[in-house]
Amino acid sequence: MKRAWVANVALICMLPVVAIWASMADEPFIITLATKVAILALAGVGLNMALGQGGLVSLGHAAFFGIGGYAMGILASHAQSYTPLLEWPMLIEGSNSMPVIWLLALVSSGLAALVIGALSLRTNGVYFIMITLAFGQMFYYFSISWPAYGGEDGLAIYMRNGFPGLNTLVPLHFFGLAFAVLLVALALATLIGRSPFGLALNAARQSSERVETAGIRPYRLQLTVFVLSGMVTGLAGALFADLNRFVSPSMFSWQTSGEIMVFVILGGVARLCGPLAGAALFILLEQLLGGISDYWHIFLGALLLLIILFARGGVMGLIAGPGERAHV
Amino acid sequence: GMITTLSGGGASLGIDVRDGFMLAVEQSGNTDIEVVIEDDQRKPEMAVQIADKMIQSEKVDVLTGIIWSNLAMAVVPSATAQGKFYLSPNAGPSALAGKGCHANYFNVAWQNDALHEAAGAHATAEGYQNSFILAPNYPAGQDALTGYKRTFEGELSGELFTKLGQTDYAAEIAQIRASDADSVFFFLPGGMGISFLKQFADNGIDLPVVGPAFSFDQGILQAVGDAALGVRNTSQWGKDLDNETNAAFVASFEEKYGRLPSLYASQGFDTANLLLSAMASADVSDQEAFRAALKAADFDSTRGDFAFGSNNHPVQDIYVREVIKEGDVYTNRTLGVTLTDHGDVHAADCAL
Amino acid sequence: MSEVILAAVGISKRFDALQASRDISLDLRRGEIHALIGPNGAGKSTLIQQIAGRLKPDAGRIVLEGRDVTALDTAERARLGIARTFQVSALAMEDTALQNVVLGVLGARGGAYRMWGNALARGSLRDRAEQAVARVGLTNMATTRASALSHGGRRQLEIAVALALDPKAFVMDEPMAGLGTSGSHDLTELLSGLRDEAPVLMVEHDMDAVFALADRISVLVSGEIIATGTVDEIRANSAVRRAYLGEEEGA
Amino acid sequence: MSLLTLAHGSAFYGATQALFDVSLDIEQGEVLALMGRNGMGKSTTVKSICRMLPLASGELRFNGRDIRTLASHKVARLGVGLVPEGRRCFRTLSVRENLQATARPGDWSQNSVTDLFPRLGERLGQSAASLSGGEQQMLAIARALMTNPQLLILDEATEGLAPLVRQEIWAVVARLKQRTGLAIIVVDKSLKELSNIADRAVVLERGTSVWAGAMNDLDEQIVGRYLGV
Amino acid sequence: MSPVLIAEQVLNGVQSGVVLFLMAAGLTLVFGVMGLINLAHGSLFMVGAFAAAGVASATGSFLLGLVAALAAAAAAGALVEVLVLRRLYAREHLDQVLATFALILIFSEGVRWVFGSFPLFLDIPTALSGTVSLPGGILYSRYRLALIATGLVVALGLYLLIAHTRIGMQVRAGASDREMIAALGVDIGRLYTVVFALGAALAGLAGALVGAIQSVQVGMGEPVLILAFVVIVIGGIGSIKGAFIGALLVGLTDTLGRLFLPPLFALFMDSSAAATVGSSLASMSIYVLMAIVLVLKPSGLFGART
Ligand SMILES: Nc1ncnc2c1ncn2[C@@H]1O[C@H](COP(=O)(O)OP(=O)(O)OP(=O)(O)O)[C@@H](O)[C@H]1O
Ligand SMILES: Nc1ncnc2c1ncn2[C@@H]1O[C@H](COP(=O)(O)OP(=O)(O)OP(=O)(O)O)[C@@H](O)[C@H]1O
Ligand SMILES: [Mg+2]
Ligand SMILES: [Mg+2]
Repeated sequence: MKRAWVANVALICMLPVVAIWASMADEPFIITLATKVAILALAGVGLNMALGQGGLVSLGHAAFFGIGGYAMGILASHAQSYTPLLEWPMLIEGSNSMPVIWLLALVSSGLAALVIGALSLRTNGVYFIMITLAFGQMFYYFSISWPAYGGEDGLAIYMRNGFPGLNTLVPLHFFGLAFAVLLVALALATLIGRSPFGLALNAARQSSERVETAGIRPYRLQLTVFVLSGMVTGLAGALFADLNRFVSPSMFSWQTSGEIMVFVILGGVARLCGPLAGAALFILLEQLLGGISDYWHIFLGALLLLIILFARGGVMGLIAGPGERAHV
Repeated sequence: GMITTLSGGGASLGIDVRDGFMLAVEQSGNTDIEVVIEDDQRKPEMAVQIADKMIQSEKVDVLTGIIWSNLAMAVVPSATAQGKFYLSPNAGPSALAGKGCHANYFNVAWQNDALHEAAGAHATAEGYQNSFILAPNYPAGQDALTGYKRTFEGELSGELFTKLGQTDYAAEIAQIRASDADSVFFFLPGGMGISFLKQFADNGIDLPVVGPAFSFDQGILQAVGDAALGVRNTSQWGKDLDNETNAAFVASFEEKYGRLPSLYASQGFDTANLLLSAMASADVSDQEAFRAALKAADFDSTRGDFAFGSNNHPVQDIYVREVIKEGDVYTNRTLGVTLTDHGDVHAADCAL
Repeated sequence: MSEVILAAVGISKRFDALQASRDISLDLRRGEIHALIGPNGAGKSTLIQQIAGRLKPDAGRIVLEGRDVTALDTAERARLGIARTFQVSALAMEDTALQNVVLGVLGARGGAYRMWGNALARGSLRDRAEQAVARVGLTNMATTRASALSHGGRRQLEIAVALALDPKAFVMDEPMAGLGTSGSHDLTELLSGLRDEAPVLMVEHDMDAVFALADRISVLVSGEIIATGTVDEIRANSAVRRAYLGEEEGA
Repeated sequence: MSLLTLAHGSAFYGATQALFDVSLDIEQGEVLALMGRNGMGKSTTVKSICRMLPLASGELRFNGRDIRTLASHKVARLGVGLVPEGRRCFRTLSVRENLQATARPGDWSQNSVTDLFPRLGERLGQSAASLSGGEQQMLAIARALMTNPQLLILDEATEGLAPLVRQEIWAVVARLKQRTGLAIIVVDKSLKELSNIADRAVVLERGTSVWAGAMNDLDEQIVGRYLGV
Repeated sequence: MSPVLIAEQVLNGVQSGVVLFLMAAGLTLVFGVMGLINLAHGSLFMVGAFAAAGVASATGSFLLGLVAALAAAAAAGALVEVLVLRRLYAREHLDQVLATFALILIFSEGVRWVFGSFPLFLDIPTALSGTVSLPGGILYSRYRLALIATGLVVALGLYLLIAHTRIGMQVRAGASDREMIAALGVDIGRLYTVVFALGAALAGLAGALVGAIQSVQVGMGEPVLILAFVVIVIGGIGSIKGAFIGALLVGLTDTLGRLFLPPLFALFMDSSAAATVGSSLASMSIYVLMAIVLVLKPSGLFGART
């Protein structure tokens, strides 16, 4: 346990250290990468709530990631063109303030998670995986063909949205923001993990009958965590869109879902910093292998396979020791 | 800096653009130019990230290479806003030609509508009265149909949007058969076009088909086979265009890479030559001068005459080609010009 | 006659061609252990499941302390005080014994949706759980994971979770299953003390345990109750002997 | 020569050792009782014999042939029929399919096992998951018989059965014993029944066989000491 | 809209359903029966198509191409099963998802490495090209009719194999308790390899058959894979019958949705907008279908579990 704790702290500290070093060395691109790691890790932390604690293997989290992204895209594009988002029943203006965007991202991805979860949780196991995947695809096709917000072309936002008191165009500022959000999410995940809710949820993953006969409905527990998880991933989507100053349907694609899941598993399921370790490793591999060969996906695939087959518990499992399935 | 698609679906286009581009660079013998190439995997996020990297870390001056409109939309506005030049070797979304045009953005290929407009014009010239038109349901597809309708003077007997990435067109073909159309226009890039043509040919419908060059490109034709023979398509380039530059290009490309060049290769080649011509007369660090040098378009294009319109998009001739078989290889023969010195309608919206 | 805590009234259930419960009425009274015995496939587990809420009866009612609970689901019934244990232990195997029991307390008291605070922090939640653990004699195994407990240990733990629910009635399906002679013996003692807490409805094939524990016995054959009575009455009942006990056990 | 010999067997679950030194052997036509309190390693011994768990050391022979490293299915095909602890019927299969899936030719057929357990005959089309506990137990026994084994292993085969059926099963075991050839290893908690039926017994204590001998020689003292009665 | 057109579209729906069935059947076998979630099933589809295209263009024989597709996909399947998947049966679905995701990466780039990035050519055999006229004046592609027939034969054969043979029973038994079936004398390892190869061969067959009327290119498998998932969810995992009915439902919903939705919207919108909106919704129709089935029957139409 102690070792896991040390590993977590070291991992969390590593990111800002890298970013600050890059800032001093005038390597803005490395800060961008660090920001990307933080944001993708956030998406993974979201998924990990459902996956690690709830045992809900969702292969459709791209839906929430994308919704978060479009929350940003839609609000900001309206702000950019000075057209109201809604005139009826009340006037809603676009916005390029991050807090407002985040709120919309949280609310809309939470609602989507509520609907998708309510339907998907009627099933379990493999069905659940496939259904969430299919719902994700549904959003994907919708976003491609719906012309209002750019369809397949996506939406480009020329200026990064603002955050009170920060200049988000400075890479380090934006990194700090993303990292702070990540920290909050990690704290939240820790809090939930040891709370009564976390205990009940973990029990529901292991035996839903047990939870039921203890007077608690597993369905509700799982729906609750699914919504939370969707919200966190949605928030990550909004940040990701801001990082790229661009959203497009590819955020909804099933490969995105797969990649978020890869972060989680690569890093170690149900481990606090699993998603962070996974995202960091993934980005690192992408940068390193991408330079070696056009066919670098083969190597990535092979590496993933090796990790799954021989390093159970992911990277954090290797670093922090097998240990407990950490109550995140 | 070149951002292009080298892996995954659609990699063939990126590879052709790259090969065409590098051929020109090599032939020029110019050593001042340093090309960094990265693979965007056809993912907009990836393209944005690479652009950031090229601009921030590698400090490139000029970006190019993007194949797809959606990736261009993701990269171009922010790159030009950061004072970089972008030369498009493919993809000309209307937003970047109209309101979103930028002094540092030059399109060396075409505005997206151009080939569709040419197809419409061709159909009109052939005297077709009733066209059945179809395209995937995404912005480029919607633009395609709009473009065709802009120049086609007959009636439409049907208008269909298919799913992006759709591979089975039996349902659409049945509708075409059931309609009273006398011609078919389609815009289905990549694998979609291959599927459509094969299935269309197998269905024994005897209607003339027109389409933009994308579905009849050198790389794709071999996969379509006989089904494509005789089909008319519109393009700003053809391998048999009669000019010196082109002949030299086709010969040297074939020699170097062992395959016939495609439309995309020609565009990559032209893009590089445009860049080289500008570098010859101005220094990149002098933005004004370099911009003017680019705008002059003082290079020998594989398509013959080439000039930039007010919105930095090409003003060029568009040809009609026909698919033929040369020995074992399927390729295109140019039949003639359908639109002369064609610009685009979006230029009117451009503030430049 | 003492007060009826839990009652099944006119329960019927059919699976396709098979009538698993035929108009079954049965009551469980304060302070008693009521054993339900009967041949394999008679419909005992089916009845238990209808009482606990896992299956819906085709006809009939389940009444808990005068309240009709037929329309409620398992979780609601559990909250109202029906504590069920399973034949094959259903526990959160990766969790410790104490965590399993805390779950029961949470169910009974509410608060399963509280997302802050430590579930295992000292306080009334934990005290209550520790009491239940102590009741079944698992105190020194409290921090052992359920997966590492022996078969008998898991049985005890199931009962501790049920105890933590502060139930009105226990409903147990074959609690002795899989326990060796000595294990059965220990559990018999534990169950015997349980009846003061709340009455126990128990399905069991271990006749030694049934005869040692039961205040009353009901015999279910082919979905019907053919007899209800004290141990002696049932032993002496020739129909029960023929259908279930055989001569030897009955004697 | 013994039909089956296990000598000085030891085995592990992951890193924890469950068997330390277990020896037993059984002749054709013999009934051997494997005894011991909960968790002493009876089922683990059974699993080792069926090669569901590797033996870390020791000797394992069937009909003189070394089967220590043989795959589980090959051991079964040599003639070892298992009724596992916890029944483990194939839940998604019907009763008939459970019987047929692994049947091998021999005296036992679907007809003869349903004669033995008429209730199974009535439930042939029903899925195993919906059978009552006792019915599943009958199915597990019938399924093992349908493989026509030379050695039948019954691990807690009477668990959860009604007294009458239990008696019936013991009667069946007695009948099987009389048929020449079939050897049976029985694990059960009912000492009384075992002493009626078994020829010999092996007693396990913490993963070690501590006593072996004729059933009749099993005295009060050993019973009290090792079986906790 | 003429009845002939509608009839023809129904045939089209059935035909695309049949192709989906070939995919879904392999998936559902592997899923329901072996308890393994295999995202790389689409890659086997692709392998089949490429093998068929490669061999057909080298030998000029479509039939040889089909044989090659079956063989290559089965071999790839068996290889993957032996090297990777058999270590994952006991693992959580999560590990399986990730491992097979990794396999997709390897397969896709591997095929691109071998065959290059350009689409390959595979044509309909001349004997089956062109159309036939069916009763009622319907002109229908001969090849597509042959597809329907192939699918029906495979469906029947599979159903019999799984539901009514001992092999089928053993495979299903293995799904519910792998260790136990081995202890009763069945070489479950080999059986699973065979089943997996069979599922792979079906996917390869589908790939080859479809490759003749579509483009054979890298990444062609994943869209079909996701549709096959939808089919399985609708039909119920592990049920060949469910896969069949589900596939037909999805095929028909998709085809007819594309046919009817745009004109439906044209009733109250202008035709261009109706075409856009209608086809947007049509592309989601099968997911809506899936959601409806789920609400009514969470374990699919023919699923065993609840
Ligand atoms: N879902 C179901 N579908 C069909 N039949 C069922 C179902 N559930 C149970 N049965 C049948 O109903 C009968 C009663 O089963 P039940 O499990 O209640 O028996 P039981 O009395 O508990 O037996 P045992 O003592 O052996 O556990 C059995 O014959 C069983 O096969
Ligand atoms: N899968 C397992 N993993 C780890 N330990 C195990 C496992 N199965 C059994 N054990 C341990 O091995 C020891 C022997 O168990 P085994 O099941 O062989 O006992 P048994 O004599 O059959 O007992 P019972 O009468 O309860 O069936 C026990 O301490 C048990 O906890
Ligand atoms: Mg029962
Ligand atoms: Mg045992």
